[in-house]
Amino acid sequence: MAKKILSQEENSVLKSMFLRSHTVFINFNMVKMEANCFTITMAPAIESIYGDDIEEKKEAYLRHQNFFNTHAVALSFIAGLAYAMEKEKKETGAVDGQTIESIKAALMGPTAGMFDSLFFNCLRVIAAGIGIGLCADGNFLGTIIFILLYGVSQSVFKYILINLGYVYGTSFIDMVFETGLMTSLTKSASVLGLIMVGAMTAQMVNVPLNWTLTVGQTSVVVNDIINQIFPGLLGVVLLFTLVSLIKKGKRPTQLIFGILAIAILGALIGIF
Amino acid sequence: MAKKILSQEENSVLKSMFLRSHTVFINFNMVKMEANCFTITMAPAIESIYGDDIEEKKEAYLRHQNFFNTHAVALSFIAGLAYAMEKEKKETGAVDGQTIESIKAALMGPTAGMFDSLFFNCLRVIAAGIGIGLCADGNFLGTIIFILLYGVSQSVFKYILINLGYVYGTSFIDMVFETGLMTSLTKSASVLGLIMVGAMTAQMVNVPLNWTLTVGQTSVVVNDIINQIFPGLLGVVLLFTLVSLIKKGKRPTQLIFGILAIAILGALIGIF
Amino acid sequence: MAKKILSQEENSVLKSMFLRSHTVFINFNMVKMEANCFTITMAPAIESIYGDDIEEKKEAYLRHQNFFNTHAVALSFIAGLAYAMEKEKKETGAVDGQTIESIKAALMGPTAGMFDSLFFNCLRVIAAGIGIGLCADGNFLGTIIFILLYGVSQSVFKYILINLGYVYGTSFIDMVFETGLMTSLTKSASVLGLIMVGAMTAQMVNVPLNWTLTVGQTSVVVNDIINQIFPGLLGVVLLFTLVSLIKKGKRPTQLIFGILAIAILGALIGIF
Amino acid sequence: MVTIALKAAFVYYVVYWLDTFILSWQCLTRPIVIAPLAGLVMGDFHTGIVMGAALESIFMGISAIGGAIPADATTSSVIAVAYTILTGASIEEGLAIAMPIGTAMSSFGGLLTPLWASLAPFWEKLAVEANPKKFLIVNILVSFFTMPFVNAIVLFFAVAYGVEGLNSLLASLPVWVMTGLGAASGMMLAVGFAILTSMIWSGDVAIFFFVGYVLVKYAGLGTVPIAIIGAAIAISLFMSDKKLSDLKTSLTNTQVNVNDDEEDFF
Amino acid sequence: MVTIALKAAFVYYVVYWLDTFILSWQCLTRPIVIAPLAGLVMGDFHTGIVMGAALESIFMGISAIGGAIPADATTSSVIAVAYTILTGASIEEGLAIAMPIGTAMSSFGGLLTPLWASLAPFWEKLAVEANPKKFLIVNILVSFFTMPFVNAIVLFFAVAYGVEGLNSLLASLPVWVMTGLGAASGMMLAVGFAILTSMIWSGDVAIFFFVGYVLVKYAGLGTVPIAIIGAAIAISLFMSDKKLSDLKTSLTNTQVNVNDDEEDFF
Amino acid sequence: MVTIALKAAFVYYVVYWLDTFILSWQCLTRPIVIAPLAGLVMGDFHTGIVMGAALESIFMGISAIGGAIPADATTSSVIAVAYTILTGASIEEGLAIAMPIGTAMSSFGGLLTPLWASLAPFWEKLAVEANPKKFLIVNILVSFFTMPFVNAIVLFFAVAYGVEGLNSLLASLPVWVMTGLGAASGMMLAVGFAILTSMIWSGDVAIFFFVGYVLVKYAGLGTVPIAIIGAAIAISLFMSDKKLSDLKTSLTNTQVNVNDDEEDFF
Ligand SMILES: OC[C@H]1O[C@H](O)[C@@H](O)[C@@H](O)[C@@H]1O
Ligand SMILES: OC[C@H]1O[C@H](O)[C@@H](O)[C@@H](O)[C@@H]1O
Ligand SMILES: OC[C@H]1O[C@H](O)[C@@H](O)[C@@H](O)[C@@H]1O
Repeated sequence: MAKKILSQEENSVLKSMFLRSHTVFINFNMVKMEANCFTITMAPAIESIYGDDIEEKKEAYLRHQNFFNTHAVALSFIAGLAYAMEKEKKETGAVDGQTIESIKAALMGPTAGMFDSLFFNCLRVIAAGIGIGLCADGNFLGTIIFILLYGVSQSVFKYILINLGYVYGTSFIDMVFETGLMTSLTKSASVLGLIMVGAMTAQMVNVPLNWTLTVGQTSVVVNDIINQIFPGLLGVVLLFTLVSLIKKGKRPTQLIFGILAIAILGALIGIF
Repeated sequence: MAKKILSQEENSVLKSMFLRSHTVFINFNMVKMEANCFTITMAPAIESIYGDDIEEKKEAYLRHQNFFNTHAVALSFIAGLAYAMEKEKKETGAVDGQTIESIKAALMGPTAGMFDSLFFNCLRVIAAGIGIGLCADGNFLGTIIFILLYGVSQSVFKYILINLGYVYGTSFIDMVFETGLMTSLTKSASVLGLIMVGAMTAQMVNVPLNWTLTVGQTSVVVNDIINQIFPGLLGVVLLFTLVSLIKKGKRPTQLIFGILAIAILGALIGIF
Repeated sequence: MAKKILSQEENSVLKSMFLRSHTVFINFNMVKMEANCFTITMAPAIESIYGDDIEEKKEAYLRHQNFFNTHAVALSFIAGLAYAMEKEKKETGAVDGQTIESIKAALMGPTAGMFDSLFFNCLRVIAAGIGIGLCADGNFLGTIIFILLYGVSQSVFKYILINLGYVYGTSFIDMVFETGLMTSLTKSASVLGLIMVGAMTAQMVNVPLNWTLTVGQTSVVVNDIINQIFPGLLGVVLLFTLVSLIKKGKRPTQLIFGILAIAILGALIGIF
Repeated sequence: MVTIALKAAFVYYVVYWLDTFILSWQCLTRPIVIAPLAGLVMGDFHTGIVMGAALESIFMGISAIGGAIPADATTSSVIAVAYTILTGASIEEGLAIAMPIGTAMSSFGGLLTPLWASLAPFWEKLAVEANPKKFLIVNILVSFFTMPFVNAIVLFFAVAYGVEGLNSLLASLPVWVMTGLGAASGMMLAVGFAILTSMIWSGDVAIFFFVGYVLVKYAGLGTVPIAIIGAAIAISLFMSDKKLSDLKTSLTNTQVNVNDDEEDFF
Repeated sequence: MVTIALKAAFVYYVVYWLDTFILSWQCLTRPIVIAPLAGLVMGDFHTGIVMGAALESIFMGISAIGGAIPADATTSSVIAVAYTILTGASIEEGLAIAMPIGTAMSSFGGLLTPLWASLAPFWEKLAVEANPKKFLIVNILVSFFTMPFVNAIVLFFAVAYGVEGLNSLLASLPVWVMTGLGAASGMMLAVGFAILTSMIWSGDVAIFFFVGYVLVKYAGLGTVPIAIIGAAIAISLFMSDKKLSDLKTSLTNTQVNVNDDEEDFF
Repeated sequence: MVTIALKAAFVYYVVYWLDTFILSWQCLTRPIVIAPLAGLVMGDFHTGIVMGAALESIFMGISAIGGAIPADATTSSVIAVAYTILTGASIEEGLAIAMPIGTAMSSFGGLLTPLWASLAPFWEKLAVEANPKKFLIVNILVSFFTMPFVNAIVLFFAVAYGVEGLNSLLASLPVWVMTGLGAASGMMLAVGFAILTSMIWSGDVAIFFFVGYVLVKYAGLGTVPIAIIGAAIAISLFMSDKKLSDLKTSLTNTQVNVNDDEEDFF
């Protein structure tokens, strides 16, 4: 996997992506989290790769509108990698959309954990520590040092990592393509992706049923019973209900408002 | 895996199996647990499938006399599945006895956990709650409602699940057979079966050695030492001793009385 | 895997190895632990197998100078096995050095656990219990009985196990060789070896960073932050730094004195 | 007294025995069903119903999962009702004796566990005869004389001669007999697993027995997660074999085609 | 009062909004940055700086990882500074109100969570238009009116009419609305995962979803060890496929050679 | 005093050194063996035997597994016996000093750990010379001057000039030297593992290093369950390769047959 020399176009795409990757929290929401930023970040790459092919572009944009969540700096790395994969997809057909999805899904959880502690819990605390010392004496330099140490250095890391993701990604994919094992890579990536989605579902999806069934003289906490069958069963059921609705062509809008309606209704009748 | 339309004979076998599957606890014992019920339940299937082939029938009866334990309702599902597998075994030779064993072994533990909490811990408590309210006022309707909600509905589920097990099982096995992968299925089923038998051995087999070796001024709790080497080692040793005795042709009778004798003798000399 | 009848040379090699295997703790150190004893124990085997082939001998001696640690009695078993593998390596080329390494690495941890509790925590305590009773009355027989029960019986087990390891190892390797799957065995052994080295690294390697970064009014325990990223990260980083230095041709001497220098310097400036 | 005791034993026996054959397990034998029926037979239906409600509440939480039953709800319900009707005691007094009796009865039941276990080989022999009608009938006949029968007798004496009798009966056995029987039951389970193991055992997958074992003993997992992990392993192995067989098929076909081509060629 | 409130809302709004576009996340919005700026705008730079140091210390430990924020450091910093400057209270008094306000603001922010979530389909639709310029612009425009906007308004009223106003506003909503909204947010996450799942799902590897699931729920592992175990599985599957494909290649080549030889032969 | 001290050092030295070569590890060096021998040499066999019993009881529970030794049973046994014989103190008094001395001696031993570790490269060089006789002899010669030798000297001074001497010796070292040496020992272990790793490392299976790692650090498993799980993985990989090689063999044979047939055909 030799280091690739980047063309001028690639360089300018990466630079634009780097700038855009700062919008991590633009219109952040609980459904897609950082998806908007990811779409915005990928736009230069998608435009450069797919040019006029409007159908493929639509697909690509849809792909990068999916749920995404990780630390701001890690996002740049994954975006660089996604650029490499999209390029491979177009040029050689070696990668397909599902592989890209799976790899993104697999990388979110672990990078979030690592980068959160590296930057948010470590670098930030150190930078704040230094800044606080100065500010407590009324010295505005404390603020400036904080911004330099924390904000600017995160930016620098974003820059380095978006390039790293692209370069590393390309050569990895080239290697796989040469050996003609793309389907296997897709399948393996799906396995890893599914494991991670399963893990994240277990950690994050939560159906907060708060329903005590009182019949006669006994009362049953329904959620306890359900969790005894399989912990978090309701979340799993919810997820697969949604999956089957999506496969039946339901739009996310409908799902979201459905959930909202059920939640508020449920709260009204007292089961949440 | 299309839904199969059942023949009249199949229907009547399933109905008879359903009725017989109620005897879950008939002559229940710690060695085979629900094996007698399973044999009784399988009898119509075995008779219908193997007809006059007395040797195969004997084998089949022996197979379904093995240790079996799960919740009463889950038993019906597994019996339906076993019917499908026995049929396949006879008609196409696609399934063999070991596969049937492995699949049964693999399904016991998890179904017990799920159905116990579903029916025994949940439905029963709800039914009792309603019944108690009425009975407390001296109203016998409480008892009747309890029987309907708990007993009758369990019966209904048994009926549904025995059919489901048969239909689902047949089409699954057909699919495997067409692709000529029966040996692989057997091996995979054995792997799952062995994992579950290992897990159940760890959970249930217990050699309650209670022997403190006092020599000179020190005393050693022998069981603690043994469990330090490998937790539950004695249980594993016991199991594999039994396995090797079985392979040497020893009859279960001998094993059971042997264990009984050792246990009582051990208790007499104070090591249990 | 039929039992092999050992030739006279094999017998005399095994006997000499048995005697030498008593030196478990000769020049024991934290870097290689029992490596010296292992080298000494393997010497008769290596000499008998490789005869005049000085290059192969050097390789073999280097191989058995690697980190080694397990219980004294288990060491004999592994040495017997290693003899069998070295022989196979020379005679049929079926085994390579990496396989031998992997299998040794895989066996250390589990055998240490089992034999420590069997001999050190159990047999020793029993022997001491009996001995103490007699010695307390001023009877020197207590000491003699202790030596017989503990020391001599460990020697006897060493003798039995070194032979067992050789015979069992030979027949296992023969089987694999007949099926022509040696590369697969090597790879599988590497997998197991790596899992165990990873596990032992996690358990034993420890970079005791004790560095509290105090900036302004806040202080950060650096090690806590690092372990939040990945528990024991420093140990892993240290290990792979060393691996890459070894691959670059650095000698162990340099590594060890480097570590010593860093540790003392670190302690001086207060980060350990 | 003896009449009431007889009636109590009778209603217990019939209901428990029936429970083995109709509806589903542990339905008719629950206090809320059997206590009213006992009351009916002994002549005080109302007391039976009301006590059934209370007894069900008491025994509701005592679960009987996995084969171990900490207290016998059925016998103690019948005894409690009989005691109340017999002595004219208050319902509360009747309830008070239910739990200690239940515990005694269940430890007495535990005593007999090895006895039923020792029948296992008999059943196996019978099954192998491949005579399902006989197997069913003998099962039914034997079921007349097992647990419900023994319990009914004990119950009769308990009601007729008091709870002390029961306790002293248990106490008269040497301790080591009870200990030995208790030890036997945990070990007898191994027979069933051993038969199972010997059927599905094969050298190359044997290690998986221990995988299941250590996931319970060291990682502390239960059967549900182990089944899922095990299924993933089994499916992966199956899929890998499937790929191999697909490859084989495709290569064999190619070869045939090669030959076909050659034949065409000539 | 209203002027200060306006200024406070303004500085909050501008800084929070900027934070979305430059440097990196949660830098400008940290108390140590925003408090001095708020002080500057409201005419007491020194107080702003000193309070920034103290507020940063208070909020440093409150982490905002994984999408949940227990207390809103940014709004409360601005309010605390405004309050101190406005009322001439001591810095200590100003700090005292920071945390309760932060908690109130963050629970108010939580209220709106489902609102932003409900925009998700809108964004998706917009993205699929494949008009990146439009997507970016609309995002920027909408970002004018989301979190920072709403918070700025609340902040304005909080400063202008006091903290009681804020509390009573929250209290005026029926409890079930807040409960429902809270419940919705945990469930809405499932939509994103469902889309993801439906894209990478396939029957033969489906079980691995549950492997990941049980490793979290039963074995209590986090995403890092699960990713490592998952990677080992994925790599093993990949390598096994690679071996298969190597074999295929080698066999096909052999066959070709066989044919070649034969052709030579003729 | 000095004579007794010399005798004590001598008996300690001989027995400890012998323990490296005969019987098996930690047999002759146990209190129950060495204390009687020390007593014998110092002229009071009976005291030695009786103290041996007591010292063995004291040190029995202190295990020395995995390379770490919390208290040195051997030196303290000899010192305790010498002290008792020397001062005519009661056995109880003799025993009282055993444990503090043992701890001091073992922390002194810890000090030297890096010294022995620094010999590792020397041993490796020597081993590679492929001269086993020389390797053995140098090992034996060096073993004269390592642990037992150093300990014997310390022991001599401890008996001759009291325990305080030992303590003040330890106290005279700067703290950072001891800390640094302590830190080094945990890190030096990595050298052995690194050599091992570099020998069995290969890119496609590298991830399994981390599987073992996380099973310890996150799942909290020990080496036994990990070895079982690892064995299952290794066996599965091996079996899958075996199937592949079987397939290859069978296909190659078929091909040969095909060719054979064709040859027959012509
Ligand atoms: O945990 C990953 C990521 O989750 C959310 O997006 C936010 O809480 C970020 O601060 C965090 O970095
Ligand atoms: O746990 C499965 C199963 O085990 C035993 O057979 C009984 O305790 C049943 O009640 C239970 O359903
Ligand atoms: O734990 C294995 C092994 O480790 C070290 O080598 C020593 O502590 C031995 O006593 C022990 O048997």
